[in-house]
Amino acid sequence: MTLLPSLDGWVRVMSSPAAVFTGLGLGIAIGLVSPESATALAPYGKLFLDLLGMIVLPLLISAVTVSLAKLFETGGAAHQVGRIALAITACMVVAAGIGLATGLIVAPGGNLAQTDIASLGEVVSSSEHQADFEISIIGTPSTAKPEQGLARFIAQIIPDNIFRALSVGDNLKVLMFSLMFGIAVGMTPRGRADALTSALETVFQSCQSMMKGVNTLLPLALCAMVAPLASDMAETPLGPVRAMTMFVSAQCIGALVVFVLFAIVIQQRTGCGFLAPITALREPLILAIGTRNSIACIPSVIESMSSKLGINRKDLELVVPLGIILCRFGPVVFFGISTLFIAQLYRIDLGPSQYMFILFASVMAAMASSGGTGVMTIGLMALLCNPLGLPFEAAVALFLAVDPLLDLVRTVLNVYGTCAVASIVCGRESDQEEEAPDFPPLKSLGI
Amino acid sequence: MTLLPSLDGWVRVMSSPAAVFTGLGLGIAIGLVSPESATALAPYGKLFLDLLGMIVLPLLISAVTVSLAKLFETGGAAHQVGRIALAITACMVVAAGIGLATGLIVAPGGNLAQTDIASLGEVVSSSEHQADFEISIIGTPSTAKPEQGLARFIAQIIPDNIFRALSVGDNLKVLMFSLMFGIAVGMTPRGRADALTSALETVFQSCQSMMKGVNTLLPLALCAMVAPLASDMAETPLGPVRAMTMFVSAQCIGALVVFVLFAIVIQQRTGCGFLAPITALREPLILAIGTRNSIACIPSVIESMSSKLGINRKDLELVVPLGIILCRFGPVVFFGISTLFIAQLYRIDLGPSQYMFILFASVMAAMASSGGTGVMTIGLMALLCNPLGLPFEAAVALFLAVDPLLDLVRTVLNVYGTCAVASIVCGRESDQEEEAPDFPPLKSLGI
Amino acid sequence: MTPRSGLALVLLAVMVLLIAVSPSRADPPPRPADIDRILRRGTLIVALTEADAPPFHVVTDGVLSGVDIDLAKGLAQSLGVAVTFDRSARSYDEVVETVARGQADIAISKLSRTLVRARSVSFSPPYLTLRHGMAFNRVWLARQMRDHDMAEVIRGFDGRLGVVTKTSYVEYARRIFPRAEIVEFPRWADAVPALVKGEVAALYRDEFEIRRMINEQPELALHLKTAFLTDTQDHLCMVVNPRDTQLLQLAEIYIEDLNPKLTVETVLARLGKVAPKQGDTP
Amino acid sequence: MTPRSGLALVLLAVMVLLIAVSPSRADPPPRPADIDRILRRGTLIVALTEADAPPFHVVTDGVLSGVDIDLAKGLAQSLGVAVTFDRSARSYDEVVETVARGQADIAISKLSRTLVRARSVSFSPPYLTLRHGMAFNRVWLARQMRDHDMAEVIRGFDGRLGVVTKTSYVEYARRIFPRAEIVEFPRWADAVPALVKGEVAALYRDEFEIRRMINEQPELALHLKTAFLTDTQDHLCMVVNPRDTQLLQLAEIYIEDLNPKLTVETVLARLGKVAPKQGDTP
Repeated sequence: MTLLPSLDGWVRVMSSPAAVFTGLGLGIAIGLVSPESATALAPYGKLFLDLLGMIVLPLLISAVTVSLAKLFETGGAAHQVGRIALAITACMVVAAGIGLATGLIVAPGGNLAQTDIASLGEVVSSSEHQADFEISIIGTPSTAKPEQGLARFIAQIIPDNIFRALSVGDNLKVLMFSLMFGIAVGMTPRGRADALTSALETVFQSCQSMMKGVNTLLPLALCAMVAPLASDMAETPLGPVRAMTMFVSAQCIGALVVFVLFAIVIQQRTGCGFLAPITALREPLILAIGTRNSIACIPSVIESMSSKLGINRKDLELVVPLGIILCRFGPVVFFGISTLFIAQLYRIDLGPSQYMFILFASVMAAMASSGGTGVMTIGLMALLCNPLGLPFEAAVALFLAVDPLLDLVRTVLNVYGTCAVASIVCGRESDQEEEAPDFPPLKSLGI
Repeated sequence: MTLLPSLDGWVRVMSSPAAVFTGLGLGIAIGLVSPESATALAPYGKLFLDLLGMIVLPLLISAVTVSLAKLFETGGAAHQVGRIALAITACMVVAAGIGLATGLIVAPGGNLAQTDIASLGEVVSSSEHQADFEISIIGTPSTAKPEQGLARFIAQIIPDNIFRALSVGDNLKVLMFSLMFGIAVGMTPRGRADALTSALETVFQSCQSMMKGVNTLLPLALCAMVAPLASDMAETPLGPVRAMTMFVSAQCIGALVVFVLFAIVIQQRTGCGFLAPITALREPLILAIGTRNSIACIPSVIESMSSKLGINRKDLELVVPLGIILCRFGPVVFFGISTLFIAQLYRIDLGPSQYMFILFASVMAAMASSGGTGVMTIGLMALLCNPLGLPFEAAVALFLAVDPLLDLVRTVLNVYGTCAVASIVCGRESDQEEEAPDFPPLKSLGI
Repeated sequence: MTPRSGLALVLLAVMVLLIAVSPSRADPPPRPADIDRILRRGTLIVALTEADAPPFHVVTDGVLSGVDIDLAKGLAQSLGVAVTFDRSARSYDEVVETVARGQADIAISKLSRTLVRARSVSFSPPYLTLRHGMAFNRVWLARQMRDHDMAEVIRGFDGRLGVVTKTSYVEYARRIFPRAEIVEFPRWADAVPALVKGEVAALYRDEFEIRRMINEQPELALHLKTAFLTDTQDHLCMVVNPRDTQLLQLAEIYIEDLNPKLTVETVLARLGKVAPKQGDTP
Repeated sequence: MTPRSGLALVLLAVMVLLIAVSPSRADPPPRPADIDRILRRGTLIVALTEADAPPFHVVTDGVLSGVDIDLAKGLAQSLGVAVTFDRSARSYDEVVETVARGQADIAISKLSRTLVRARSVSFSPPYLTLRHGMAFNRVWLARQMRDHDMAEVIRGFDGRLGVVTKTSYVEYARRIFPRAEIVEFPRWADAVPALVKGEVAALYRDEFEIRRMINEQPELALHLKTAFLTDTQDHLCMVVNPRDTQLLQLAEIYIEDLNPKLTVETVLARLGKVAPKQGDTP
């Protein structure tokens, strides 16, 4: 009995922005003052991410399957699904266009001084990612040619074994299976699927509860995650970042333009106040910055958009998980600007058809980067640069040098973009909330 | 129709203790008389264990999730969970203390004659586990330091992907997820989770039925498993075992003390007859000896304790799976005695603070050994010996030489300890069984 | 002193005397002529090129140092004699001639083992083995790699290939890359800018010099991609006069027992110390 | 018979006649001096140390046997001569001198290849290569490994390191473990108990002797942990006089063609046969 108020208080305290910022500040302070403690803290930050990772897949499956099943049960599904697909595609292409335009206008790789180019070269040659290429001159020709382009992209989406996809955590494949399975469940005769959908719904609710519970640890985890980052930052020379100033600025400008556009979209669609698109979504944005893991933000996005912006919760439960995985606005902007940066750096002129290629290939590559790490995302530059004959290998070392920062920008853009897409395709909350909140105050449990 | 009486009879015959002892005796006889047949039988024993292994994970998830969900739904959960945790911890610490005391009093490694030490040395040098250590004197220093202590322990418990934990069979991680998931399900509004819990309950009941069905094969499997063991035992020289006589005796004495203590606890809590704690639990104990797999004993423990000792079945369904995984009384006693054995062997004096460390580290190491094999359990000696600066490498070879026997002792202690913990925290069966028996006679199935 | 130890001392003295008197043990065993010559002279004469070749032998602040110098000193030390350097030779071939004429005992001067030189002198086992290396213009390479993988591009190389004139790489290039258009540069320093500008698609030289280029001008890494041919070799050996067989054996054992062995990496690391950011000399 | 084959027969007969008449072909070809000397003498003189060194050369029941003896017999057999053993040398260095003076044809006597010896004699390729080995006191090691891993402990070794005096390992220890406190023992048999008692943290010797210790006293395995240094080498070679180049070549080919090769394991296995449970001699 004495335990409970403190537990309830714990949840309230840890969920407050003050706690989050305290954790952040404390982490930075520890990282700068005592690098040893920061290193000792690192495993605990990883534990927090592990906990989130544990919940992601059941959440994803249950959310998508249940939402789709209900959608197909109540009819109007094809129309709705079409709208979602159209909105996602349109937003992705617009983001790609903005990225491309930013790259052209800012021209981060053009007109670099000779000293800048020299310092870029030093970054490349000191990068550990530039392995020696060794080859025997008398060798058997390589037989297997890697699949490229569309076939490879599709192979990345379709699972051949859903259980393997689950156990290796392949989000795209799991999403694909959930989509197909959800539609199939929705098409069974009315009432027959109730046991399954309500069971899956409970799984979804439970996963959301678990994720909210885990997220009360965010201030502590932020401290543990930021401390080693801060000590690393303090120790590493600023050289690479300074040399890449133009590139990082271009990326930030592109991301900012897209961000502002999304804010306007959200404001227009929800009819809220001028700053509301940011203040209402403060919580998921902080989560995105803190965890750099967009999937961890799903419950927070649903909660914030439904309670603060009045979006229909049922719709959100389908659109947000889908959007978090497919709306890769961050990578789209990144790919567009990065490809132009490489072309400008090596003074290779591109024609209109090549710009069109970059536009669409960056959308594809961005979707293929779903669920991968920052390093993997950068590796997908090959999909764009190889067909254009751009030398991307040296540039990859440059991008990696500034990736901790850009990864952050990309995650924020992914989460915020999902909010924008959700505000476009989801309905308003017309009737009053008829259900109890997902995460009831502990007192109501009668403990 | 003609098939049925024979099938029913089969179940009755094979479940009888007479059949079990016949299988055991036959296995030993085959092993001693015809080693070739024993070798040929070995794969069938493994098949039996595989069948058990197949059922373990679904059983674990469904049992823990359902029980916890119900507990939290009906209230009083925190209190109950606190009691279980307290009981398990207390029992573990008591067992660790007994192990430590046995090690101190029996002193298996102290006052060994020079000839004994010489024969121990011969066991070590003939062990295949003592690989040559080879090192290049001019080498790059290893950079990555393995995580140690608490962070590593927690990392072993928290899954980063529940499906991977399932596919590699990581019991501790699955248990952790089930615990969190069960609580989250229990916290969803009343009535909402019924579909899920009743589905999971069916899974649990089915797994129990399957396990009982598989266990009717126990007499045959015992024969197949014991035969190769007997032939091995008959062939291997007794040298190592004789040299380790003192150590094995100490282990057995420690285990026996803990066993008797548990028997007294069970008798006191259930108020049964003097020999009842052993006769009533005869079946799970035989299973533990036969399979050396404590998880395979879960249904048998639940059945025996509820039907013969009158413990509440609902409570058992939560406590027994938890206990089987967390109550590692066997390893706890083993670690305590083994650590002291090493210290005595090398004449290293330990102080009070070091004994305290052994007490708690052996509890941690024992829990970390959950789900591992005997060899892995012995490997965890590093967790105790490394911080104390005890040389355990040579001793590991000694322990491995006598592990087939000690593994048996440990399994029995784990299962029996779980029974004791269950008798402490579970209520008595107050009302009549209102549900159908788990394994209805086949005739009633209308076949 | 106990009586016992006194007795032991007397016995020892007697034994020493006996050994000293015994005629067969008194004579030192005859020494091979070449070792005898060096020991009598009390110094090992080592031939080097007149020009510096960092980090193998280079004069910094009036002090001669480098990998070759360390090897020479170590060898002399194991003979128990001093070391004298003969830097009169103006080219690598002249160093070989110095030894062939008997003017120096041994040559340790970044000398490649070649069949022509092997006509007149004996080679020790290699103390450093280099592979052949290439540096590609990244833009040219990326164009090629639209349709081919890197291994195909190298094995079927048909672009303009830059080499330094009058080095063995001119001949290697003709043999290994028959489809390439070979462009000869008088000096390495001319070849590098041509590669950066894309006037040649690749340069071809030994592994060490390719790595040295990137080490000294890291800014080139943006424009150049290096590759090393694993099944080609360029052996750096010591050279002795063919009649000095005992000295050759000493050099053999000395090189074989070197620990740690010399590697391209360790030698490159010395470059930073001996000759920081020095210009390229071919 | 065709006319063609008839012609061939006649030609053959003429050729045979020519060969038979030709004076230069009638004489046996001149033999190298060293081989000639051995063949004339009809016996190969092999130098060994006076003291036994099991299992390399050891007298059991009045019969000389061991690895070195087998090699000597095999070599003599391949020359088609008998074998005589010269066991007058009282130390390993004296064995080398015996050969340098020409008193024996070859020395096969567990001789390590060293640069000092290489001044006066020629070494064959090694017939057995040992690595350096260490034996640690397990208690000491466990204390160190609280904070460091095994590799760190060995590379930064700073405890008391036991070696046998007047062996090459005294010098190796100084070079490879500069931070160690080096403790010299007159005999190996004194060093082992000191290690078990923890008076020194580790012993340092060649791989073979370290293994032999554990093999002969398996009970030590409880107290000692062995480690072998992969990048260190101790070559056991045959020794010939530098002028006997033809004999050196024979030895080279003989060792290269040995099948199966000698390994530490096979030599250790012989130990059981030749000298079961014999005490340690340094």
